[in-house]
Amino acid sequence: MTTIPLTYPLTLGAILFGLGLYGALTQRNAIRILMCVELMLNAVNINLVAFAATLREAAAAGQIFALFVMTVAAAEVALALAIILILARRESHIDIERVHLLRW
Amino acid sequence: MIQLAWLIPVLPLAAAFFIALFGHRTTGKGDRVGIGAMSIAFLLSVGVLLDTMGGARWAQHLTWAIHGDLVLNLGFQVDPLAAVMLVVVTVVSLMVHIFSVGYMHGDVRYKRYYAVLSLFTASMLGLVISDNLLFLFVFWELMGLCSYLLIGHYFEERANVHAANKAFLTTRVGDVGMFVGIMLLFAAGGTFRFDELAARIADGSFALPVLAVAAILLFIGPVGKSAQFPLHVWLPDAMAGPTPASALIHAATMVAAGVYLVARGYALFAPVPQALEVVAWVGAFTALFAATIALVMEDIKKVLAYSTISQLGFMVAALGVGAYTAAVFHLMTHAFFKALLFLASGSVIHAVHTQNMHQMGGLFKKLPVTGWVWLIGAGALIGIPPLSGFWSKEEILLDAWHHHPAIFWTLVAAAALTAFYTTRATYLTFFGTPRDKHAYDHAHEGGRVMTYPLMILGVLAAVSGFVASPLAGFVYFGEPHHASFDPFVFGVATAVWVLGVGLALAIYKYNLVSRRAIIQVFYPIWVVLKRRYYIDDVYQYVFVRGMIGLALVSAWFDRHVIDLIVNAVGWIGRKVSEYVDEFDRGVVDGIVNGIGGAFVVGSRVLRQVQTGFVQSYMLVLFLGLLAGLAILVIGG
Amino acid sequence: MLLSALVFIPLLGAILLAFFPKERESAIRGYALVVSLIPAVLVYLIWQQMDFSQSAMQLVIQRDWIPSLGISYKLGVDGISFPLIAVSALVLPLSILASFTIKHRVKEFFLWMLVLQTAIYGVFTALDYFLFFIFFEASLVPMYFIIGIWGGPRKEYASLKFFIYTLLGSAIMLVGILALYLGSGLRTFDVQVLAQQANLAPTLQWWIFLAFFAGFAVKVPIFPFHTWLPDAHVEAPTGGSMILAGILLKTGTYGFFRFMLPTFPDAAQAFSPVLAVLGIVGIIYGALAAMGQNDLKKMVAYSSISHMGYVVLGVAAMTPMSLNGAMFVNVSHGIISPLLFFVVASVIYDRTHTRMMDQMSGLFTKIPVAASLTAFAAFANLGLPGMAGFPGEFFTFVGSFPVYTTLVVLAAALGLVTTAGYHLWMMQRVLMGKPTGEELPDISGRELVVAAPLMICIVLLGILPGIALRLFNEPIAVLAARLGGM
Amino acid sequence: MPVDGSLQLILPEILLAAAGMVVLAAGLTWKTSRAPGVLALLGIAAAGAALYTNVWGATAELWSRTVVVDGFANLFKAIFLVVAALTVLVSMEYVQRNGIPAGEFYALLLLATVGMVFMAGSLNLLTIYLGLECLSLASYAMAGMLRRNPKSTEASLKYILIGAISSGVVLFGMSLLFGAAGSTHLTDIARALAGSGELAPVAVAGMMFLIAGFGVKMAAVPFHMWAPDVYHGSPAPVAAFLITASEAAAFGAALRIFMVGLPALADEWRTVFIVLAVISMTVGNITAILQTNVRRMLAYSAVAQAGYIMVGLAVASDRAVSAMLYYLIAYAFMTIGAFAVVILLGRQHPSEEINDFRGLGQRSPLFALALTIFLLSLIGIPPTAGFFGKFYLIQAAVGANLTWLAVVMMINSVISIPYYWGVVRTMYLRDAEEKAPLSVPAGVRWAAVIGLAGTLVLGLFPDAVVQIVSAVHVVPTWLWTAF
Repeated sequence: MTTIPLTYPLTLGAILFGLGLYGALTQRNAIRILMCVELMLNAVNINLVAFAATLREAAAAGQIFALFVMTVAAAEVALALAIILILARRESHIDIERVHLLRW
Repeated sequence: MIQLAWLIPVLPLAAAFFIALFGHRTTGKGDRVGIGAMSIAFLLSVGVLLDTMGGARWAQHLTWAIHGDLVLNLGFQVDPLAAVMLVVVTVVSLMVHIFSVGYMHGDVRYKRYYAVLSLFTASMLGLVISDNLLFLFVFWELMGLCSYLLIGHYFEERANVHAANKAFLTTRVGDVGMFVGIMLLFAAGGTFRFDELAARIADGSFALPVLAVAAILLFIGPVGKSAQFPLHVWLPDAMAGPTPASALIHAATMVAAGVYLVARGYALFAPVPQALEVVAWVGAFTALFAATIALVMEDIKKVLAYSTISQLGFMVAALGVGAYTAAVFHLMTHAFFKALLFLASGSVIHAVHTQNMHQMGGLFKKLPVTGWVWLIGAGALIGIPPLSGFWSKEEILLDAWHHHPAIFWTLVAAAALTAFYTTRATYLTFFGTPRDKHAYDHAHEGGRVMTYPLMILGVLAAVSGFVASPLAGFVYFGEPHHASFDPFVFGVATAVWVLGVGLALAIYKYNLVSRRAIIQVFYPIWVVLKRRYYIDDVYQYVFVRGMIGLALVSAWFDRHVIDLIVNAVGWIGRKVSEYVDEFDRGVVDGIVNGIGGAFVVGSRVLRQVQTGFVQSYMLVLFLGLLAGLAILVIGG
Repeated sequence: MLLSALVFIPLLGAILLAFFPKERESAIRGYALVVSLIPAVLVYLIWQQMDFSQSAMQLVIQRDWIPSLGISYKLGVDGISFPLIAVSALVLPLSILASFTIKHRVKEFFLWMLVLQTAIYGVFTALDYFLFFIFFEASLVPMYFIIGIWGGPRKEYASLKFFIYTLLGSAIMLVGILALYLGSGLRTFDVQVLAQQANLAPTLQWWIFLAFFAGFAVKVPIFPFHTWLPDAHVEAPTGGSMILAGILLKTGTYGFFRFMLPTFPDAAQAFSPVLAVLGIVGIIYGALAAMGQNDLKKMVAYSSISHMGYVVLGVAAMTPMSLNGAMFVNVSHGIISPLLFFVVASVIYDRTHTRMMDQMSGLFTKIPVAASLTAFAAFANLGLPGMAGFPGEFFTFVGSFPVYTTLVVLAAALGLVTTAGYHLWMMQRVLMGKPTGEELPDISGRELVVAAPLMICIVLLGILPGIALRLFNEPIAVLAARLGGM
Repeated sequence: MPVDGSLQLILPEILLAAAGMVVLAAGLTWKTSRAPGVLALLGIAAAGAALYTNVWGATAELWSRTVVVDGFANLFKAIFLVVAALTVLVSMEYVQRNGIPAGEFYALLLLATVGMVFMAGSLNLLTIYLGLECLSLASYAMAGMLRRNPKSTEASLKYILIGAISSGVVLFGMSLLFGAAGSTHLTDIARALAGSGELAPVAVAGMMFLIAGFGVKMAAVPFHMWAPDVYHGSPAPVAAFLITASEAAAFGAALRIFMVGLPALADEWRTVFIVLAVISMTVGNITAILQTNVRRMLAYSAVAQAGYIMVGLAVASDRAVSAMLYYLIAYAFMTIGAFAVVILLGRQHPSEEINDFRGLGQRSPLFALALTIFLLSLIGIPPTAGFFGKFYLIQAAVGANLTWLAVVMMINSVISIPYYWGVVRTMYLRDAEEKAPLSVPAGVRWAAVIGLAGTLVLGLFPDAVVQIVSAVHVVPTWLWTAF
């Protein structure tokens, strides 16, 4: 089966990473920012898997790495949602722009 | 006896400390202690003089300081010059001590007066017997301090304090010149001691041009201390001090110290004709200049002050023309008769409680002793034979005539003026009709304690002239040199003082020239002298252009230019220091606070960057990352 | 062993003082005085054991402290440091005695004073750069508190300025020390070893010299770095300004003699013209600024800058006589300025409650003994012969005359006259003139006890400078030889 | 000589994790009592004992080279345990007073410590990442513990968002490195990069991402923006823990990655770290000058201190690493001690403004003196540990002829005087209204005493610690022969 050149997945990863970054910087809703951050993590997964594919002997390390990243990302989302929940319950909004008590 | 020479300065020094610390407990607040110490010192110095005449010499050295391998052993020594000076200083100081008991009676700071008087004499005696420039400089400045304290004795009035400061600062300017001279001598000669310096110069290892500069610099000290032109401005103001103190300071000791220094260090001046030329001309010019101003002074002490400056000019001129013995001789005689005149004026002031001669007159009858004594002193000052002044001035004129005719004629002119103003002062004070009835009635002779010193000094002033020939053989530089009698010089000298006295008497006693004309002629000068500062427009009557014109110009010049410079220096100094202070606070401190301020401003700016919005943090994070990537990856 | 005792007894005293109850103030004062007198006894013992005819370091104690970096606990004393230690042993107890008038937070004050004493003795005896640096900086903290808590109206500004100024200088010096330590490759901080064996490249030697210069110039203080001194002196309490003027300035000049000249002879010689100019500027600028002051204490502070200018000039000329002169001015200024500060701050200020000269006059009639004490101190300060000030100035000028003739003449002409000027002007405004205001109590016994020893030393050193010269002549001669006396 | 399957070598980590679980369970029953705290302390003590008895001198690489045990790792373990213990001491009373669920708090603390230990004790990017995440997640949670206080929630929200992004960046970097070198093990990466001669741009980009990611954790400028808000908002003991422990862990991991993994790119990352160090010092110090809140001031000071520590990383010589380790130890004692006194004051003045310290010199002289010594140490004035640490660091910098960096560092410590000393000035120079001395809970007192002892001992008799620290090597010894 023909192997596609390495640069395709890498560029896809880079694009996804850029999109995630753009989303995280512009969104006002905390949950949407969280989703964009997860997008960035998945972009990294694509990179890892892409590299793993090219390496014969060390492929396993890359794939295991990707798996770990997914589990950690899940834990991270759970914790982030818990914190956003506290914010929402108290402030009845999750707009990141209005969260700037701590400054200067 | 000569081994005890070091005791002479130590006795008054000990007395000074004793009076200062325990004076108020002793009877008479310490004056007895002072007089006692001075009389012992006097006896000792007479003994030392006799030993020295017998050929004895004394020298004692101690290692004062060691610098690396250079060991400075400095010390004291007694030689003929020192022995003579010891006697002169102790005599005059003793007389002043005794006189002051009467004059200063009831003064609020009696104890301090005696303490400073003893300290003053101690430092003069110390100066006389020290054998090196360093110790001489030490005692020189100590005397400056004592003169400051004595002049500023009545320091309630601001004028007196100002006079004291002026005295100290003007002499200090002179001292700085001398200090640089000493440094130059030490740098070139490697030692402070006179004998070693003389040896160095004798064996030619001392570069003459350097010696010339050093000698002239050294001479600036005496110019300040002996009130020569242009640093003479402090002496007239120093009259603010008590009269006996002025007698001691401005007749016998302090002012003589300058002449003594030139005499002591004559080995430095002798091989350098240019230095001698400068010394001679400064002396001669001062003699004439001061004499002119003395003509128009109406305060008796101011007259004596300017007369002192003039007589010192004589001595310095004498040294300038090489008349070493004559200068020392005149110094001795001047010490006696000028101290006498000052004390006499003190007794007069004590009697009539004013210093203005125009308010005196006819006091001869009321103060017979003072009168007669004053006449002896005045005669000596004018140089009427056989009084001492004649012999010493004669010697100076003789040497001047042989070596330096131009100086001779200047000194002769000065002698004429001296005769004029002395006679004027004598007449205005003691003869003619008393102008102030009230003061005249109350005038009375001082107690025995004031009259006895006057009489002793009177005798000394009269007799000391005859010491000329033995002195010539005793105190000399190089080989003894006795000026031969010269009829021409004798003729000129006598003619000159006769002219001076005659003219003065003509104007004052027999008023050939009407007083009103004199007053009218004098009026513009009289106004100037009264206020004693700048004259708006200068004009003079043809009649008296010769003498009065000269006086006018010098009085104006003296008050207006020199004093202005001295005051200006003080004023500029103060203004500069205020600017320096502003500069220090403003600029230098400003920079420091500025830097501090810059950080605070930076802090305020950087703080604003911390907006509190998470997304701005993320943006900055990525911008940092991108910058790093850009530099590394692209920059390679 | 003697030196360790000398250095650490005040610290032990301070720790014990911490346990005193705050209320028993007189006990605290007495205790502090006794503790500060112990070093004076120790100094006497040191003096007996020392042999001043040879210039080597004596009574040396050396213990390993941080061997891995070559840092050792090394103390020693020689002709150069002994006079300064003696002056400290004299001035410190007197400054404590002079501080008996402190009323609030007494315990803390004397605590900090004792800690300061340890730092001072440490600075003068330390022979290891690291140990020296620790004592050098440790002396700042107590001084900060002494000025900061018990100072005058602008105390906070003055104390912080003093603190930061000196710390900046010493921070740069620390980098210099490290550059020396690494540049020499000798792997030791021992002062003497580095001085003899560290043959550094001239450029490196030049840079390290500059770093050291930064550190010590602030402390001396030398002209551009001096602006902290007037503020710190004016705001410090009496005891504080006595120590600041009498001793802390000397740590700066001591640095030149102990560290900079022996270790960097070539850089010192290359730098000496600049140093001489800075010295001269210090003398004249200090005098002029002092004349422009209306505040008595600030005037004395500027006069300290002027006197330190002499030391800098003496060091710059590097002839045996000028170095001796500089060292002598160190000692004489160390005695005269505490006396002057004591007189100005506690004798006059406690009575007239003002430091402005134009608000005082006629003190001679009101408080004659105190006024004559002020006059004595003023005349000593302007360098009147017969008092300690004169020999120092005289030898410095005569010593540096052949080397920097025009500069010395300029300094002599302007410096001496202006110095005399502002002292006389001060006396004219403060002591002379008509007495104004109400009756004032004359000098008290305690104040006399503080002034008397200083006055005796001033006159003694003035008449016989040989006493002090004998102490440091030998090491200075060796130093001058090493610098190849210009 | 990899030793497989020996649990004995990672006993400390196991004990710590177990203690975490036990404490969590205990927290369910004794909600507000001190029991969980005491249990946590016991757990740490046990781990410490285990570390000392059977792990201290050993060197081994376990579990197919994912975990390494060597001098460097053990030293960091010791530091983390000490800091964790001190944090527990400091927070015992704080947790009770603020109604924080004790069990969960101490459990998170222990788990965070486990995370840190793995970060420093591994040569494999994967383990380092896992340790990093474990530490971060635990600290996000801890930061938000004061549920009722809006600041704490805001702090934790900001922390988790920035943390997530930073882990994203770290991962991206690691993936690029993995791509360039073909393995996640640092030694293999080093061998791969060394062999390839010309520097693959991918590796350099990966390195930069890693620097950015760890930069966030080290709170180095420009990645530091989160630090002030988080340290200010989160509970005081958590802030103390984050400043000391988590930054130390970040530096430990960074040392491993850059010195072991990327020696080939040494010039690149050293210049980047030099730049970061200088900016961090300067920006941290300057912004701190005008702070009025003591916690925020300490936060900016942490940024500046991170700058000083980074100088060690920038010089990257053996002496620089030992200087850095020494400074980390000293820094831990100083900061924890300072926070102890801040917490003490926080009991009476919750707003923790600097001028709440007014007159502390009078009210409780001992603690005021302690805080003065901590601040002296932070500035770097002898005879404190901070001074010797900075002295050691400068010596390393001057040794690698980066003298200008040493001068910048000294000037920065002088710039830091106004704000550190401002606290001392308020304590001593300003008088307080109420005169009552502070009531001092046992835990805080012990933490302050230990902190004080640490600061003074490390300052006056540093030789013992200098020995230990210089014996430690970042690159494990048995690998030297490897390439």
